[in-house]
Amino acid sequence: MSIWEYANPKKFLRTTERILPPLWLVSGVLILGGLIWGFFFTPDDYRQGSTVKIIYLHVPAALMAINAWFMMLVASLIWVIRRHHVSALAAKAAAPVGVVMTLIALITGAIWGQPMWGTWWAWDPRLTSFLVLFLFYLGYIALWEAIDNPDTAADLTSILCLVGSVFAVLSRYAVNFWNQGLHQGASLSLDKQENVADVFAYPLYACMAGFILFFLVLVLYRTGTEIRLRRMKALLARERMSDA
Amino acid sequence: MIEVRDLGVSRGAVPVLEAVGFCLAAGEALVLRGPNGIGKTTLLRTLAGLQPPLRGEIIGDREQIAYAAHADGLKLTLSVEENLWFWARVFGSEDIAPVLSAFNLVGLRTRPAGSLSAGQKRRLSLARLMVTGRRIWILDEPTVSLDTASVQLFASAVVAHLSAGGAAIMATHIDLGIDGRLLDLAPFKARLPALDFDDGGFL
Amino acid sequence: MIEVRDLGVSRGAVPVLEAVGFCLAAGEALVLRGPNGIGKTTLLRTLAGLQPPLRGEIIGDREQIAYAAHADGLKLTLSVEENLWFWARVFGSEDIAPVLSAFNLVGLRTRPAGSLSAGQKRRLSLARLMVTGRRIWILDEPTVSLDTASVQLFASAVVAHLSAGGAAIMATHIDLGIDGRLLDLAPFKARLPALDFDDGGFL
Amino acid sequence: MPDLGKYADTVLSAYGLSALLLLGLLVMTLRRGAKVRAELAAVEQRVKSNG
Amino acid sequence: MRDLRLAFRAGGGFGLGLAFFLIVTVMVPFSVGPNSATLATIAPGVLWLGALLACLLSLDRLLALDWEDGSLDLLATAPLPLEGVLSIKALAHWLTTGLPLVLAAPVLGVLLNLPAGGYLWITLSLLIGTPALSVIGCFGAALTVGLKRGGLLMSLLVMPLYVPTLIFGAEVARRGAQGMAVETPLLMLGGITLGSIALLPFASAAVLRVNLR
Amino acid sequence: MRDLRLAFRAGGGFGLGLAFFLIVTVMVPFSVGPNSATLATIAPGVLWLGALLACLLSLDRLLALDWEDGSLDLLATAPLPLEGVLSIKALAHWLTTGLPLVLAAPVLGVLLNLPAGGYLWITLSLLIGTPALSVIGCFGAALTVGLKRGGLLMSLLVMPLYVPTLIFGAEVARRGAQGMAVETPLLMLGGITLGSIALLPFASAAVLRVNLR
Ligand code: HEM
Ligand SMILES: Nc1ncnc2c1ncn2[C@@H]1O[C@H](COP(=O)(O)OP(=O)(O)OP(=O)(O)O)[C@@H](O)[C@H]1O
Ligand SMILES: Nc1ncnc2c1ncn2[C@@H]1O[C@H](COP(=O)(O)OP(=O)(O)OP(=O)(O)O)[C@@H](O)[C@H]1O
Ligand SMILES: [Mg+2]
Ligand SMILES: [Mg+2]
Repeated sequence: MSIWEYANPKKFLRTTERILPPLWLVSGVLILGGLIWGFFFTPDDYRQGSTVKIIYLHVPAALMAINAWFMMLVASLIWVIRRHHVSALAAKAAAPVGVVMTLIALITGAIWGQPMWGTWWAWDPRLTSFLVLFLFYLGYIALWEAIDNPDTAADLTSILCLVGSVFAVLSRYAVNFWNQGLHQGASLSLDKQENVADVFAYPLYACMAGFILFFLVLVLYRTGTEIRLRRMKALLARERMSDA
Repeated sequence: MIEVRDLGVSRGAVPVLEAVGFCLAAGEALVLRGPNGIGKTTLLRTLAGLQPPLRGEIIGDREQIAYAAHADGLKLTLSVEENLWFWARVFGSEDIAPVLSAFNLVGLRTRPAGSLSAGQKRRLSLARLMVTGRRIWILDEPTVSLDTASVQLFASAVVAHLSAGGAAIMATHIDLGIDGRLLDLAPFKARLPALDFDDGGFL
Repeated sequence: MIEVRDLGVSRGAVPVLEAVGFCLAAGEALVLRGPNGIGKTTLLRTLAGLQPPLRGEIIGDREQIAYAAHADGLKLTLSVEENLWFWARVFGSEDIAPVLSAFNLVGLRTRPAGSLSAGQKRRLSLARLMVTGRRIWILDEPTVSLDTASVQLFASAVVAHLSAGGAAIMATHIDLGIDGRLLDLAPFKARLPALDFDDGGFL
Repeated sequence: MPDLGKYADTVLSAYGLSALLLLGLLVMTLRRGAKVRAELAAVEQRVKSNG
Repeated sequence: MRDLRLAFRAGGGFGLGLAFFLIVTVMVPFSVGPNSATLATIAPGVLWLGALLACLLSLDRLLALDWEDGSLDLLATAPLPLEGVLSIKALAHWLTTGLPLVLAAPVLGVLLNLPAGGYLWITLSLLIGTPALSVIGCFGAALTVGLKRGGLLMSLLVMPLYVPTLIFGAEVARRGAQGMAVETPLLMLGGITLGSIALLPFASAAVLRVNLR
Repeated sequence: MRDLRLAFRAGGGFGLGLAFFLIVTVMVPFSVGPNSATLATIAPGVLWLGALLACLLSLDRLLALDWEDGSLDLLATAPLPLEGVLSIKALAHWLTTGLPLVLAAPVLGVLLNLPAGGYLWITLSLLIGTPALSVIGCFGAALTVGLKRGGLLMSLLVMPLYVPTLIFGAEVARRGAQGMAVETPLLMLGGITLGSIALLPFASAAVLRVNLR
């Protein structure tokens, strides 16, 4: 049995119906658990004080903001190559989640920046590329909304996603070249010696896992909604045909 | 020259016609009939390759097709000659003089297309077909706005085209006096798709 | 309702028709005939007040005229209803329901005008006339793209309008089955103006 | 409640705004899902009964 | 060819882009203040921004007119690859909008106290960069042709795509004006332009085919 | 009233102005460079310029649509003074374009490192100044209604008329941001706005009557 069987809408609905409830539960426990752990039971950082607690929201959100776009890119490719409707609809379903993640990363970052850097906003490369990513999300969603015919919309948005990804990477290099940053580099890399202290790291892992799962659950659920919406459109069009 | 088998066409994701089939040899004309909104334009656009068929197949050389739509597709600020020359160059033709005279456009040669009357514009847009040099003409209501004399001009252009081994498919609501096969599209109206709660037609 | 005396009209500074005269009472229809480019559109535009006459006069209430041109004049992105409502509001009408049903547009009500077929668009643009509530209809080739059933719809709309005391002037190349007076414009074609080197007609 | 020191406003507003956004997204997703589900059921019912 | 002739004849696009460029640059000293040091600092950036806005504004005529009068359908069935047609359209857009901006930039630079070393670089960077703006814009226009409120949507879609070109282009001009090394951004700018010209017409054509069907 | 409703329903103008404002302000750092001191210096000017351009771009829908569909003729023969009609049109333009800009300006100020003292003054100066932009724009629109390529011509005509408003408005914002005294330019700005609102509708109506003949 191949994974493509889940590209069948009915099969997809049936499967998600079964697996979603436990997933909701696990993602909720992980997020809430991680955040409570991080908020209540971790010490303050000696330099950043209590603001370090923002990391439990900021980093997972930033992670998912990028990965959501990446997932949309993969789904778009699948639609372009194999034309599975579910994958186009999954890309559509993921975009608003991605926007919210981007917004959370931007907002928590801006709030964090005020005490740390003394400014809400700086044209740091990482911040800037997130702003650009936000604009890409807006354009992508607006294009979906503007087109009536769902297949046309899927085709156009997927090509926009492909082209947009290339330009997003280009922008990333451009802003890197353009300005050196204030923002810290990755501190959770495997090969580096000085990772963040474990007290901060474990709740952070929990939150990251929670955000990933939460994203997954939301996207699966929303894809189901989009599938139903399409079926409804098809039925209504059919009804109109019988009227005419 | 062109053969159509079991063709289904759709517009805006709604099936419009189904199981259309015909076969057209060189020298033949096919006239599509049917009430407004039955799907003549949609069928012609599909034949011209502007949209993919829902099902079925179209056998024939796409590269031999010239399409004339409802809209005239003229650049109003260019002159009659310039409009024709543009399309002549696009299709690699060398000469527009015979076309100008065939559609009685010689006197209007240097006028900007925007200053032509509706029927004169239509003549110009039909003249465009002849400069393409293509053998299958696909015409969507070609005689709109034409007076009786111009309809005659057009009919004789079509007859000449057919006798030179061309073919034509056209949709029209009025009688043109071209003897071609009639195809009434009303019987091919797409029926409701079978209600399919199983996998295939779920969306 | 409208009277025209010794009217001369011009297009692009070139005189097109001259010495046209007629008088139309309530309940009457006038059908303009003539080959392409003779000046039907130009005459109708002048009557509608869109361009000034070259000479002569038009006696009648401008405010009672509704004009439908070659082009449909629809906003393609608005729905059928929205298109009609817009004009209804502009002309102060209250209700579009009877118009929708008179032109068989009820089923298409919510569709964007851009997704209609050519004939359906034409029906919509004719429906626009009825919501204006004006008494003199000026129609330029109203039945273009319409199938026979829709032409019937249109003809009966005109007849109803006439019997309600309206009037209509229309240009067309085909026979509509409306009995109105025919006016062939060919005899009114503008002759070359006498070359006049005295002051009067110098420019 | 842990002592957040002088950064209390900062941390709390970050958590508050994020929670608002996440909850908003969740609520909208669920509400729209339920609505579409109900509408589809109604349409499906109607279509089945009309043939 | 016809596009070129048309663009010149219709004229609108031609003049509009240039006029807008002029307006932006002339208004800048009024809004930012007449301090010539400040003006000199921002001059290269302002010129690039003005050029970008002028391009963006003239985009919606790129395909919309052809779509409305039906000639886009005819072009799609013509024996030319749609990619080629769109490339030519982008070229026509560049010749009527981009090129005049390139030529006007040094003149307007005077108004903004552009440092003497900057003229060469602003001209060069615009010359290299504006073709990318036209090609990318053509993609945006193809995406939104025939849509309700297409103009607004197109601006929104095209803007993030313009970011890398703008950054590198303005960087070249700025560094050039300050006498710094410009090789890297110049190479990147050239790379973006060449890449866009080579690849984007395929995306535009694919998108346009979808929109026409 | 009807204009307001139509403007909101058609929506285009509303979104377009705001989107354009956003585009201009976001693109400025990309073109001028990320140096926050420079950005802070030019922030008030950029915000004013962006607002002005956004106004300018949304002007050509102010009367053109009504002209095309003939409702301008009807309005001119309606039992309302044309001056009143035009004032209402300008008001509708301000509510759909100017007011959103005023509200968005502080948010976008953050992106440009606007100094803390500047937020109040940029908002205030825009609030006072944008009505003048709408009224003056309405005059420009009335002058060019029905002309071929009216949009281009209008931009050119309106631009010099906008200069005093822009100078005083940006001056208020700039001085405010630097903590200097703002009374004089603020008074002048208010004077220009009041004067325009009181007098220009008469000029617009006169011009429009000529154009409708
Ligand atoms: C609006 C502004 C900001 C944005 C868009 C942003 C974006 C990001 C992104 C994308 C990451 C993920 C990096 C990765 O996973 O490698 C990240 C991580 C991080 N950010 Fe921010 N950031 C912002 C502001 C700030 C501020 C003001 C601070 C604190 C001074 C901060 C501290 C951090 C930290 C500590 C990490 C974790 C780095 C790591 O361990 O990988 N960020 N941010
Ligand atoms: N986007 C769309 N969504 C749904 N239906 C559509 C769409 N576009 C067109 N249609 C419908 O498809 C049908 C076929 O249209 P088509 O233009 O092919 O008709 P036609 O036979 O050419 O009619 P006419 O004689 O009026 O030109 C029409 O009923 C039309 O309303
Ligand atoms: N700008 C112009 N300069 C010169 N002649 C013009 C101009 N505009 C139109 N004409 C000519 O005026 C004449 C009248 O045109 P009009 O559109 O009134 O014709 P019509 O009778 O409506 O024709 P049709 O039946 O084709 O619609 C035509 O011969 C046309 O070529
Ligand atoms: Mg048709
Ligand atoms: Mg005519």
